[in-house]
Amino acid sequence: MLESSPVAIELYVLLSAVLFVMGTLGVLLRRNAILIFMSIELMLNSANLALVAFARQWNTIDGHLMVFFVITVAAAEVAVGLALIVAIYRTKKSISIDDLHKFEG
Amino acid sequence: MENVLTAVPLVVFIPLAGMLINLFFGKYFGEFGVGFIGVTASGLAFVVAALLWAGLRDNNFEAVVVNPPLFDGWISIPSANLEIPWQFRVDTLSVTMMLVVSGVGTLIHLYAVGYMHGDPRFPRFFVYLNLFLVFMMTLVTGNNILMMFVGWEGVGLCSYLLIGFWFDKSRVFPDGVSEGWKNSNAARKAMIVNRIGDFGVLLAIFLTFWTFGTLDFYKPDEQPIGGHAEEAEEHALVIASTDEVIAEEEHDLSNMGFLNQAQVLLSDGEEHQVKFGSVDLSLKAIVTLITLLMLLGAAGKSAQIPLFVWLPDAMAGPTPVSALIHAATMVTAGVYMMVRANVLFHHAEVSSFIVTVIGATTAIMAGFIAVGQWDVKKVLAYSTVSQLGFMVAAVGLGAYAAAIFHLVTHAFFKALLFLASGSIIHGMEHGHHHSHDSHHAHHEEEFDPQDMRTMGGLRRKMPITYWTYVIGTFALAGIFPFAGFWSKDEILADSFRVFWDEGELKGIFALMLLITAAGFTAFYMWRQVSLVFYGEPRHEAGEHASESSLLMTLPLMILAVLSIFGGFLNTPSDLPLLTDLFGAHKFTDWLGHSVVNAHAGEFLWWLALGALGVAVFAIFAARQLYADETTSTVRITGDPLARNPQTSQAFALANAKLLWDEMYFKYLENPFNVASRFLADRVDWQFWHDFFHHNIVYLPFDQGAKGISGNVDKVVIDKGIMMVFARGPWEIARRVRRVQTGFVRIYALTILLGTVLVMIAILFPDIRDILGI
Amino acid sequence: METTVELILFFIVGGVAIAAAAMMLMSENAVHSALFLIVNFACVAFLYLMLNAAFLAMVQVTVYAGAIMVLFMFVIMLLGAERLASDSIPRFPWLTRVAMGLTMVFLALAGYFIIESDISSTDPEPLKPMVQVVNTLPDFAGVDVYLNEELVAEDVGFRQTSEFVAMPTGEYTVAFKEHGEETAESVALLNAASLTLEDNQTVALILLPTDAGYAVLPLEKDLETVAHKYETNVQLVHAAPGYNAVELADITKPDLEPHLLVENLEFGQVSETVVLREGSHRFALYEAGALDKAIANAGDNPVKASSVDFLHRPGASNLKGNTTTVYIVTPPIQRTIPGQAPDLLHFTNDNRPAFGGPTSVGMKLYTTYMLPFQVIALLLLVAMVGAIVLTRDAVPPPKKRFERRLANTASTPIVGESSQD
Amino acid sequence: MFPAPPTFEDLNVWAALPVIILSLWASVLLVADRFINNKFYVAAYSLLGVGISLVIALFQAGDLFDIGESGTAFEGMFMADQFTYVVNIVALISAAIGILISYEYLERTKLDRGEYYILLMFSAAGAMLMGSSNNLSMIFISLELLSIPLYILSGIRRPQEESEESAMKYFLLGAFSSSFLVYGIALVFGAAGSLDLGEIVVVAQTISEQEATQRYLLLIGAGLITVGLGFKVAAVPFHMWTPDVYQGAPTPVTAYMSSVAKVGGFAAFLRVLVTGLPIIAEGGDAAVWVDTLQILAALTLLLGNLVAIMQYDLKRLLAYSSIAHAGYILIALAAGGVPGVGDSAAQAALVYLAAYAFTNIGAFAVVAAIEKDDSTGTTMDDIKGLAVKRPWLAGAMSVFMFSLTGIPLTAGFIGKFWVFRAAMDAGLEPLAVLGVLTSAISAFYYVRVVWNMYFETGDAVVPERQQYLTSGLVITAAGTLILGLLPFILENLVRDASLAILR
Repeated sequence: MLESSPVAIELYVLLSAVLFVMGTLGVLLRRNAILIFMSIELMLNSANLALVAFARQWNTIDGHLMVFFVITVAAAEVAVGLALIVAIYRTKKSISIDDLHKFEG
Repeated sequence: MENVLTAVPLVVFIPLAGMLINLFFGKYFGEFGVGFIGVTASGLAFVVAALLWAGLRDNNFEAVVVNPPLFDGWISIPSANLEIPWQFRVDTLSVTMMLVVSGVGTLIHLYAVGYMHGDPRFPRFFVYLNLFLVFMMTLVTGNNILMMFVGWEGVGLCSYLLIGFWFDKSRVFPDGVSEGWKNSNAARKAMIVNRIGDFGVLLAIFLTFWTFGTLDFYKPDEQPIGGHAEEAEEHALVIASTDEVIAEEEHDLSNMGFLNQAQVLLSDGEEHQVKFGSVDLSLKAIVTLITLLMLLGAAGKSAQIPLFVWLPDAMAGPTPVSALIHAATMVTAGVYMMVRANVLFHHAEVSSFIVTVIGATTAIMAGFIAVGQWDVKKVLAYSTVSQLGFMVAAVGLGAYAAAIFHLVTHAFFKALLFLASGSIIHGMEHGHHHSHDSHHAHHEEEFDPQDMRTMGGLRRKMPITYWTYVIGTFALAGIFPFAGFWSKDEILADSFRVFWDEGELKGIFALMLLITAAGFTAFYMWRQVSLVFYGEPRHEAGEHASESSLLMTLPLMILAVLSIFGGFLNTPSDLPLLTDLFGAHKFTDWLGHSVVNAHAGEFLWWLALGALGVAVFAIFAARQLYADETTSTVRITGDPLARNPQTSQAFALANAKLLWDEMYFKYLENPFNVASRFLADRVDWQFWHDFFHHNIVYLPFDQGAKGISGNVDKVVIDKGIMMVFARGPWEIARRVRRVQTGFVRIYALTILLGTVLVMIAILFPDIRDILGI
Repeated sequence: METTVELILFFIVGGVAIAAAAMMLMSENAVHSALFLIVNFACVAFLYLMLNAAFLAMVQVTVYAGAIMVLFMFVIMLLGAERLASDSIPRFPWLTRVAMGLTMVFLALAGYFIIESDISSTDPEPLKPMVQVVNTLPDFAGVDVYLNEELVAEDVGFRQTSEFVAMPTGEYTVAFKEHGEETAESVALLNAASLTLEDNQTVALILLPTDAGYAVLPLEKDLETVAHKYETNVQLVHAAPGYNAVELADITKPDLEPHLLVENLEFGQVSETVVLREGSHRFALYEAGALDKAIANAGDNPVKASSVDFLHRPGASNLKGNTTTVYIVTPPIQRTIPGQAPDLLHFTNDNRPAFGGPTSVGMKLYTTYMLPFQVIALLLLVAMVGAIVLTRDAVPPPKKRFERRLANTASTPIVGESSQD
Repeated sequence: MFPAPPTFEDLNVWAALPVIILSLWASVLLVADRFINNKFYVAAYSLLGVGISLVIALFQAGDLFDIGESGTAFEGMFMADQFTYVVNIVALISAAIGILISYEYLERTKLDRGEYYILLMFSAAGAMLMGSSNNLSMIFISLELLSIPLYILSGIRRPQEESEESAMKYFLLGAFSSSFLVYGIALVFGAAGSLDLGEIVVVAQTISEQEATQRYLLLIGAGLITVGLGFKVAAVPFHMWTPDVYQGAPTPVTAYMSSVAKVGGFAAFLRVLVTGLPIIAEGGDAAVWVDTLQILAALTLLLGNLVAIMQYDLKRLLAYSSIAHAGYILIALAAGGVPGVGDSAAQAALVYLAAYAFTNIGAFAVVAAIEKDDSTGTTMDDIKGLAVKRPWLAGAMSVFMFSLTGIPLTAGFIGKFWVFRAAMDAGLEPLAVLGVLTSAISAFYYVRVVWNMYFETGDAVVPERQQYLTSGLVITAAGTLILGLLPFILENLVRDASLAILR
């Protein structure tokens, strides 16, 4: 059977929290839509890290499956999102997120 | 759901809130806003009433008494051992009344938004209407007779204010009086006549307190003795418990409301003496006296002989007022009071007899007068008097459930008829203006939009009004299967039962009079339909009349549906199909939980058929008689009944309202007027109006605010309260809106902010305690 | 916490991951950002490895760092959007401060409570013991086996094995009866009546005849060992009463000397696990010492497997990788004939897949997580459609060129008349 | 050692028949679409597929014939219970009406692409799966299956800037919030050691009974899941995307999105919070998240209703109104955390969702009907005098507005009644009172719409009558009225819907 991990699981989860927060900051602070996107990928990735760490802790493989799905969903999102960015770039010649404010109030 | 019942104060406070908002800020809102607030207040009251209904159902129909938080010791005089809390009573009877008042009230509020469109005092009208709801709800929810009386007086005040609402109409009638004067005079008349009735109620209250030591109908933890709660036999035709059963049980009188005390004391078959100083009176006599005094009050409020004279005049008020106050709700307050006190009436045979006689006589008398009226609203007014007579007679006959049932159905179809008549008047006025605009030459004759002689042929112009009016007519005339058929039949069947089973003369007396009255009802209603809707227009106004707006016709349609199906609330038990569909005696069973002596009427098919036959015959006769009139385009000069020498006398008598007014003027009103003129220096409409509106409603608020501080008034009232009530939501909305910048990053920031808030809220429950959320 | 190599590694890799993320956030050039993100992903993949998630580590590198980031790069390059246009004015200068504040609050909350929640104090969930029944009793057509009156195997025929059953840990009494017998009296209580099951244990209960009657031989199997994919485990059990000690040899290559796997196994004993290469193998069962004797006899001559006297020699069996095969020496079917050679019975179990390996993930994927797997497939389909819808303009319906050309041909003008068109 | 692969019977595939048929149908149609030039047929076939699926869902819900057993399917991933069936029905009806009202709009705005209907069907499948998820991974994946097609559909009106912008906003914020959801799922997994809701609820109870430290993980996880799903249902303060997206997306998409995303989101909300994490409370009375949800509900009610007052554009007005309606369902959700009220709260939420779906799609369909080809003509001014020009359209709109207000005899009233009753049962009277008050406020702007149609005069030009859209309108209006007049239909449907595992 698996021995318990030599590195405390909390450390992994803390690391994932730090990465998650950095991703959040990226979404909030960057204006380039592609970069916002990458930041979201970073957030998802940090959640994955937490999932894997917990899966190790509980010795169940379900966490890994969840990670697998998250990666796949991320791939799907990327496909759609990048297509959207391309489409918007064609119309507006800009991918700055601050240029999108047609609606108000 | 039981805790829903504690929400009952809302039925009073929601309209109160609506009234206050409109009172202070109505002028800022415009018609839409004012109407919206008025309708909403009324509608929310209805929602609360509906919730109460559901709550009561979940609570096994057991009555609940609720103390509103701030008012428990409303009147408290320890030295006199007098403690009168403002308690709300939720039981099946009061909830029925609440539903009718708020339900029909909401529809009428809605209608009024359309009807009062363009009136310069639009906000004030809705203030009055909501105020009326406040008092009416106080009346029906009060758990003691004094609270009921507060509501009773309040609705009187509102009635007065609303009858005289158009006190300044300048139009002058051919007889030289202005319409405004007539309106304010009508208001005054209503006030004075009602005072007489109120005097009776006040005396009844004093007597009650003296005799029983309490004014509560029932104490909070008490259920009515007898009736459903005690023995629920499967749909027993007579549910009221026998006196012997009650007499055998042990009861502690000291902690009982006066109705239960009376029930216990009167059931045990012994003679009880009550000491009035040095005079001893038997309890029976006292109860008889109390009930007679109550009858006096009911005669005032519910327009019975001899105090009915104010009601036809009260039609001077705007039509929504006529529909709400003078047809559906306020005038039934007397019936409500008597049914509430059914225990007393049940044991007071003499009073019951007198009640029956007065009710039945009123029914036939008013029905007769209605035949001779030309004013479209007057006909309906007398019809209301007549129908109230039915209800009062039902009370006298011991058919309390039937009385309330007729009250409910009557509220539906009479409100419908009044609103429809309002629609007619509106249409006629519209047509008049139209024809006025096109031909400028019509100044020679004063046009009365309410005179049926000028109408005719409106069927094609106002189809919705027409159809709903016909439905209302059928319901009122008691045509199967409209609502009125069932409720009227129950009263008739009960009167027969009283005569046949119990051998009491009042039964056959009532039966005869009421059937005749029903015949009159069908006759004058179809006379009206013929004159108003059929044939050709007899005046240019009729030619140009047009259908009213949806705001007005929608309530008509809803009420029409209710008038068609309302009767199935209380389907008799032996009908093959209908009983299966709608159940038997549903309404009576429901009411039986609070009305001790409710019992379901038997369905006598021959009697029903007979009454139906009378109604159909009367309609047929009216149709024949007025068929000629309607084909002519010339304005009718006289009624066919008047032209026929055999009936001309009777018609003249009916047209002159049996000379009641003259008698009153001579013997009652004139002296009173003289006296009050003397007292008040100048008793004209201005005084009454100024005094009531200016001094009682407006000045206290205005002066109170000014009195605190001159500037606070401007700052607090105009800016502060305006901010809270009117500008507040706008202001909040405007600020919140500004956050909605359209920038994604701000949105994401909000999400993050929300996340942090959610986490704090979920991780630190103590913070929430500190904040008191 | 002990300072171990792994801990040091964790801090190094974690530090690099954070640094890469920070660089990604701060670099002005989108391409650089993407590259830093790849570094971050690689670090996370390394952490996955440390967490025994070998399969996910590979997926992370190939799908994430590989495919997805390549897609990003591709789009950045396609749009030429390494930098935002300089004329776009930065808005909301206050946003940075507010965002930093909020995220720090978030991090403080999450971090504090993650530490507070003390995850490592919870012991990893142990695996439940598994029980399997092997019937080597020729006397019965089928047996039902009970553990503490709970039926764990029903109608197990001679030479058959039952499925694994997960049991709670604890003390058990083993009993069995012939299948089809109704009454409880027929349940023959055995000598080896008691059995202790512990967590993570996998036990094969071998029902075997003894001189005195019947016995149960609990065989604890070590299915957890991560065998090499191409290796297979073999074990021998002596379950034939009245026979001498035996030995087992591999005689796959008949011309060579038999390869001795197990020697001198007495009745009731279980051999050590022997690791073999996967593939087709032939075994032979000898009386203990028979092979030594043969070698000694043969002297210098090479001993051919075919020439040694054996007790039993089953046909070739195909041993798959990552499995455990148990050979059981059982008495011959006709026990009455004395002196007859014992029989050899064998059954095979798959080894438990490694935690975090592709097999374990795949196994779950095709059983428990079948539905999400299907839905994910739909999702990818949707994404594909979406990418097409969002980038490709609607195609005009295909024109019927062929017909038109025909039509044109029919009306192909003769030279000179074309000016009319 | 490998477990035997599950058989057909083990998977209980028949229990999930409607959603399976729908997704298969959509997949096949995706291929067939390439060969169908007239997109009318694509629309018709999608409608057929939705219809077949709907019929099966109805049969399942009504127990008319026994397709599969109730309980779980797909190895515990899929809950096949009455709740699922009702969610299926609501989602499928929304999809059917969504297709009906889309066809002519797409045609006249030159958007008629077959993928539209296919994406719509996929997102309906996502909503259905959300209602039947019994596993956090299923919740996440079906949420994405619901969302991604909606992102695409919002942007389908390319290259119009509004449409693209709304798609981008929806997408970015959606992905942002779903990463919160994933992180929340990870933390819940960390505390409970399982993704299965049935197992989580057991662990959660043990944890809360023992006051174990893992409680904190569970709490943060629940909070983050609330964020992720709260975004989907447009709960304040996660609502900011709603007005922009609703206004920018093509109107039929908005109509469909407004109902199906809420149906799916709330179904998942109920599944996770009420089924999975019902008793993470200290005292053991109400769930800890009840207070949080109360705050969210109160905020949502206030903000949605207040800001809607100021709106001029109908689509934006309806967007704020849909935020407000999320608040009412959140009331039911909060009530669901009180022990003993879980089931009735779930039923109330279902009733509200059904009523809301009908009404809201209808209201948006009216907007779609009056919208011009250049996607203008959706302001308050454009409906002035509509009652004269198009009395039936105005009538239908009035019905929807009254239903959204919650006037008796309409479906909206029934929904509000159920929700407030659930709140009362749960002892959340302040919230119920707030609900009543705000619905009074809401009447202000709803009635203003009616007022504008009936009592104002205008000369706005309205597009031609549209046959299929009209049929969709007839269905929704009739549904709104029928559900209002015969509330027992819904009552019977949801009577057996139950969520609680432990109670």
